[in-house]
Amino acid sequence: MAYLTQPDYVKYICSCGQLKPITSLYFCRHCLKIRCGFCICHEVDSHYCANCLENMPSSEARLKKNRCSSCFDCPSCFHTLSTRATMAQPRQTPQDPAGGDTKVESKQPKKMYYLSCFNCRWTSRDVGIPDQPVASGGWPERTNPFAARVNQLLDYYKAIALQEKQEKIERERKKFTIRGKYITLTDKTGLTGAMARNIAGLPSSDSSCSAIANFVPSQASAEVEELPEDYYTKEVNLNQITSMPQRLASPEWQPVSVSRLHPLAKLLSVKRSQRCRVCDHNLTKPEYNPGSIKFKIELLAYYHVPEVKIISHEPVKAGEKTALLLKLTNPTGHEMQIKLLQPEDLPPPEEKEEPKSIEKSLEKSLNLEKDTSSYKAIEREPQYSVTSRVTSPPTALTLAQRDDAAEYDDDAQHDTTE
Amino acid sequence: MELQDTYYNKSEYVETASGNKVSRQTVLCGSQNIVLHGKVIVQSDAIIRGDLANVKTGRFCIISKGSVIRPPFKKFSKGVAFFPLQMGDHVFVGENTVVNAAVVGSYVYIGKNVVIGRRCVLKDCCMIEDNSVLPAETVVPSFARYSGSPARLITTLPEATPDLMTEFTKSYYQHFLPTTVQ
Amino acid sequence: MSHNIKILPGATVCEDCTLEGDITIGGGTVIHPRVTIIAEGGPIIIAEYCIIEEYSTIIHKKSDQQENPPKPLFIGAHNVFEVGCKLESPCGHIGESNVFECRSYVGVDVKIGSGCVVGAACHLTAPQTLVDNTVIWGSEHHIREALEKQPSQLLQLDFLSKVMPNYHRLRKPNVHKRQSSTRQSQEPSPKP
Amino acid sequence: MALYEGIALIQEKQAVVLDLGTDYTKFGFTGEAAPRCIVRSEFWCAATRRYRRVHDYQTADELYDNLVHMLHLLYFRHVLVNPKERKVVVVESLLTPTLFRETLAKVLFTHYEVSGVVWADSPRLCALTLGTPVALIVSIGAKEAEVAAVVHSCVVLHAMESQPLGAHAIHAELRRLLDEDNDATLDLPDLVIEDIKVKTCFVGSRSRAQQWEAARAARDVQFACGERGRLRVSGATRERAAEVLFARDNELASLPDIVLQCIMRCPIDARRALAENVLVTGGTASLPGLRARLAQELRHLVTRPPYASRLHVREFKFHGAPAQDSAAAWLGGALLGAGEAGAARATPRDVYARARRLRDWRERLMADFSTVPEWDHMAAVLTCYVAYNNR
Repeated sequence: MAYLTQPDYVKYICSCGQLKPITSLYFCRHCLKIRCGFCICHEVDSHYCANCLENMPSSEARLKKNRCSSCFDCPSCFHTLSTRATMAQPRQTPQDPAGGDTKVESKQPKKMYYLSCFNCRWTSRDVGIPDQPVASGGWPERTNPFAARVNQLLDYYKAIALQEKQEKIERERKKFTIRGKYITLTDKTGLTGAMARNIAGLPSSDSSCSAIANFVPSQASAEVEELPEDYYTKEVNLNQITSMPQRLASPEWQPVSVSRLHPLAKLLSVKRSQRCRVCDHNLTKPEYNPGSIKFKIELLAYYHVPEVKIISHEPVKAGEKTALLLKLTNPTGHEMQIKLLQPEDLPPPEEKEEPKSIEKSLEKSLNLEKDTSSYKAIEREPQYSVTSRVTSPPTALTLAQRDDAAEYDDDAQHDTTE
Repeated sequence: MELQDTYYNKSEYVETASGNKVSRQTVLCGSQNIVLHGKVIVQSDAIIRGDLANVKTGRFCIISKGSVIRPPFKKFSKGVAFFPLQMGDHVFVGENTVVNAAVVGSYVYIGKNVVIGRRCVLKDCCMIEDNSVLPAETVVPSFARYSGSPARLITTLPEATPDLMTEFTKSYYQHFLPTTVQ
Repeated sequence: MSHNIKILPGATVCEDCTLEGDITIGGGTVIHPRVTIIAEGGPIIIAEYCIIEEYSTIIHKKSDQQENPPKPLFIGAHNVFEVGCKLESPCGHIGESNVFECRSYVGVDVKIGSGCVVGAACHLTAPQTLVDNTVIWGSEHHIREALEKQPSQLLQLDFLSKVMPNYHRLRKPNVHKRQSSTRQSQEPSPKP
Repeated sequence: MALYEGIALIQEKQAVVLDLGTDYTKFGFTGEAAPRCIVRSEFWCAATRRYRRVHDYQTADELYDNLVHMLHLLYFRHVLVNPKERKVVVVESLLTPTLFRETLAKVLFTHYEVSGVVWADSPRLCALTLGTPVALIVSIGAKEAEVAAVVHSCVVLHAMESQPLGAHAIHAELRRLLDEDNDATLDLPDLVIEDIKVKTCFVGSRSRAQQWEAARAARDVQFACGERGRLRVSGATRERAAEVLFARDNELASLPDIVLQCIMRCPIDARRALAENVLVTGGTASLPGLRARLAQELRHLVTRPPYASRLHVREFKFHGAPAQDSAAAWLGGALLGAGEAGAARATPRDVYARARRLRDWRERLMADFSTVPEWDHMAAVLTCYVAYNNR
């Protein structure tokens, strides 16, 4: 846990050149290389709601705009809203004519539900949303005020694009008509165009024409809404004006007044799986269940690469030798040979790999597939500043395999340098 | 960095058969309702309110100085009920932290000066940073790292968190030693 | 320091508390263990049906411009002081049905109306007045006005006053009649 | 052949639209009326334990890392789709630094391996949301105010005007005025300044600004500001913070000035149409009273030298985009990408992989128009319906 609460003292060089602590590294079993979050490919695995911890199939998630259907966030402070029940004495509504048999039931108090925030005490009653008879949902939904106009615009531009395409087809066909007789025949009956559209599943040209014909460009007006005269003298109630985060939380409406805040359907979260870019194998794949912390595949460096910890060190003084005590742990089930080297003794990245990968990438890019050469671009030289030099013991160390039998495996080797 | 040894006064702490180390300077109300599942450390001035409802912790939990573990209540139309508070294995609760949660999963790290609101659910493998405030009824999903007041998801935890937490609580327990010479 | 602690019947006060000075605790109020109430600058009167949870601290601070006899710190009914909150006040008046959430801090020059919520870990140090139904939350001290008053905790008090005697040693009520109106005339408490 | 291409494009997944602003990022899907999220352009930096702004960078590598983190946040926290599967429509200003564009392209293509990117400039996208052949886009963003004339789907490049008159200018002025109001160097964080601006500031009318001493001052506001206690925001401050946009000096670089200059530099036959099709957009445009004031200033200044003699335009008309102010350019992107036309204009990944660089509009300008498919297409879309309108 020290990795989470302390700065990263020991960093490893990833195969892409990034310096990362061991906890954020992966180990690709197929390439036998260390990978990090920067040089692997992240993928959305499954959608779930972080509040009710229910999975949602991705098709449904897309349909619901990645929002949970039963959980809501507070529009005022963004904390999760809780559903609260009250016993409501049903109001006498004489103006409700269509309630013949409901009136009989409404003698007893009914359970009504409203949404309430435990953090800032906002409730759905604050903005006049009526209480609901069912606990889950049924909350009024709002539509984007511009939806209709945007759809018009969309239809219009689609129609134009279509028309243009057809003109292009027409032009090309005209070129052909000189040569072929059959086509001229069908052309006279006007079949090809309609057929082509049918095959393509495109709307018939009439509708696209009407979309163009009925389109009205935006009308400019000379009048601009001015501030009302009392705006200057009016007392400002800061509690009634929304803040920027409150506005932007609902991009469609961006309410200015607190009274227009509406519960925000909770945004879903995703479980991610991660993939090695070079060999396309999965490095991690979580289990489907949102509450589970297990992984189907979990190729972490933490389980494969010796862990180095600093046990103690003395303050470094110029020109003097100080002691540095390191602890190396072997997490694998195999014995491990370790040799400490100076930075300049590091073997350069294998040159042999280089031509091979280019060849491969050429081959792949010809197939219009994933192009590995592009990913080369993000490799960098590792950057570290050296202010001191560690004299390492010249002998190779042997780390025994992990001893699962011992409850506390504390018997990793210690090594001192002077 | 490796954990440093923490020393305690031998006369202050009671060690049970299952390896729990509990300071005498704590307030364990309704101790018959408190179950510590072994190798749990409860440090001085911590309060565990077993009188309100049952409190259960797993193995290798650390409850630091001045923290308050308090089962949450919920109001119903007919009265108030205090819910039992369950805590998984390998949980760390920092100093002066108030835990009003309903469930704290395993491998959870709660920093110091944190307030965990009523009926929160902390799933396995999550971390609440120091000085955060988790409002009532928050659900913290697995591998989430929350911070701030009110606490928000800031980033995710590494996949190896269960192992890191296990190692951390175990080595904390190992390094929690009685003062030898006095 | 003169200890003059008056506990009215129906109050549940744990023995494991630090109570110093002239303190009156109203009926129906529940004081959990490890609470510190220090009336060094003048008497503290806690009205009925308050809940004061563990590690809460209420201090009536001494100040230079103190009146003689010192004004009491009056804490209205139905206030909830959650775990670890701290209230420091030289004089003043805390309304009714307020909630002081966990680890909140209310400083010297803060006046609090009724139905307010001081959010968890909010430190109110600057001089200010909270009007009724103010809610403050978060590290940035966001403020809003609640529509409704904070719901009363009578049900919880009911439960606590039944359960706590089974587990805790309690201080016995020592006043058997309501006499909060006469108590003003008691001897001034400040120590030299 | 062409038909089957069309089918493939229709069945393709919705593209995403990215408008990576200086302060706020708008991100969402094409064909939708509003972005899915508008978030601050910043991400949590674990090393420094604070939020880091995407636009804070010294080197290209730093920017690359920032963009990787930001896009990760957008894809996996907000929009929840796999980057690989979708094309991206990037909404950009015409004045985006080349380094930024190139790095963004590199991040999208090599890091996120998106299948294609459409680069679209904000003025034309804003014009798309109106559907008019001619539009004058006044976009007031975080850093700069840009005025661009869009005539038949082409931006009149030599007439484009830009001045650092955006939200940041207002923030700096507000900061100064608040220090004066409270007699202290407050050194408030940006977010607080923004909050004060959003909640209290407004733009007064021209007549008020003219005789502003005489006008009855607006109400003071006591702004509760966390542990700092209450700040005094005087009525004058509320009104004058945004006055920097209209402050004129010899350089004639105020907001109305650059609007007029832009019109003046446009072809003479387009000027009247431009003035009658003004769209004021960008986040800062939502400041109460800004539009009205701009209209008043324009109508007044156009009768004064140096404009009176050279610009025979007397009428100004204003459009309202079918979107919130901050999302107008984004909406244009969503409209553009929704049609198959948008997808066809995308720079595919393999093309980028070969060339490793983007075409800049300056290059396009030099090139023969008909050889650049993107340009050609956009022009075609609009000329086509211009022809229709003239029918």
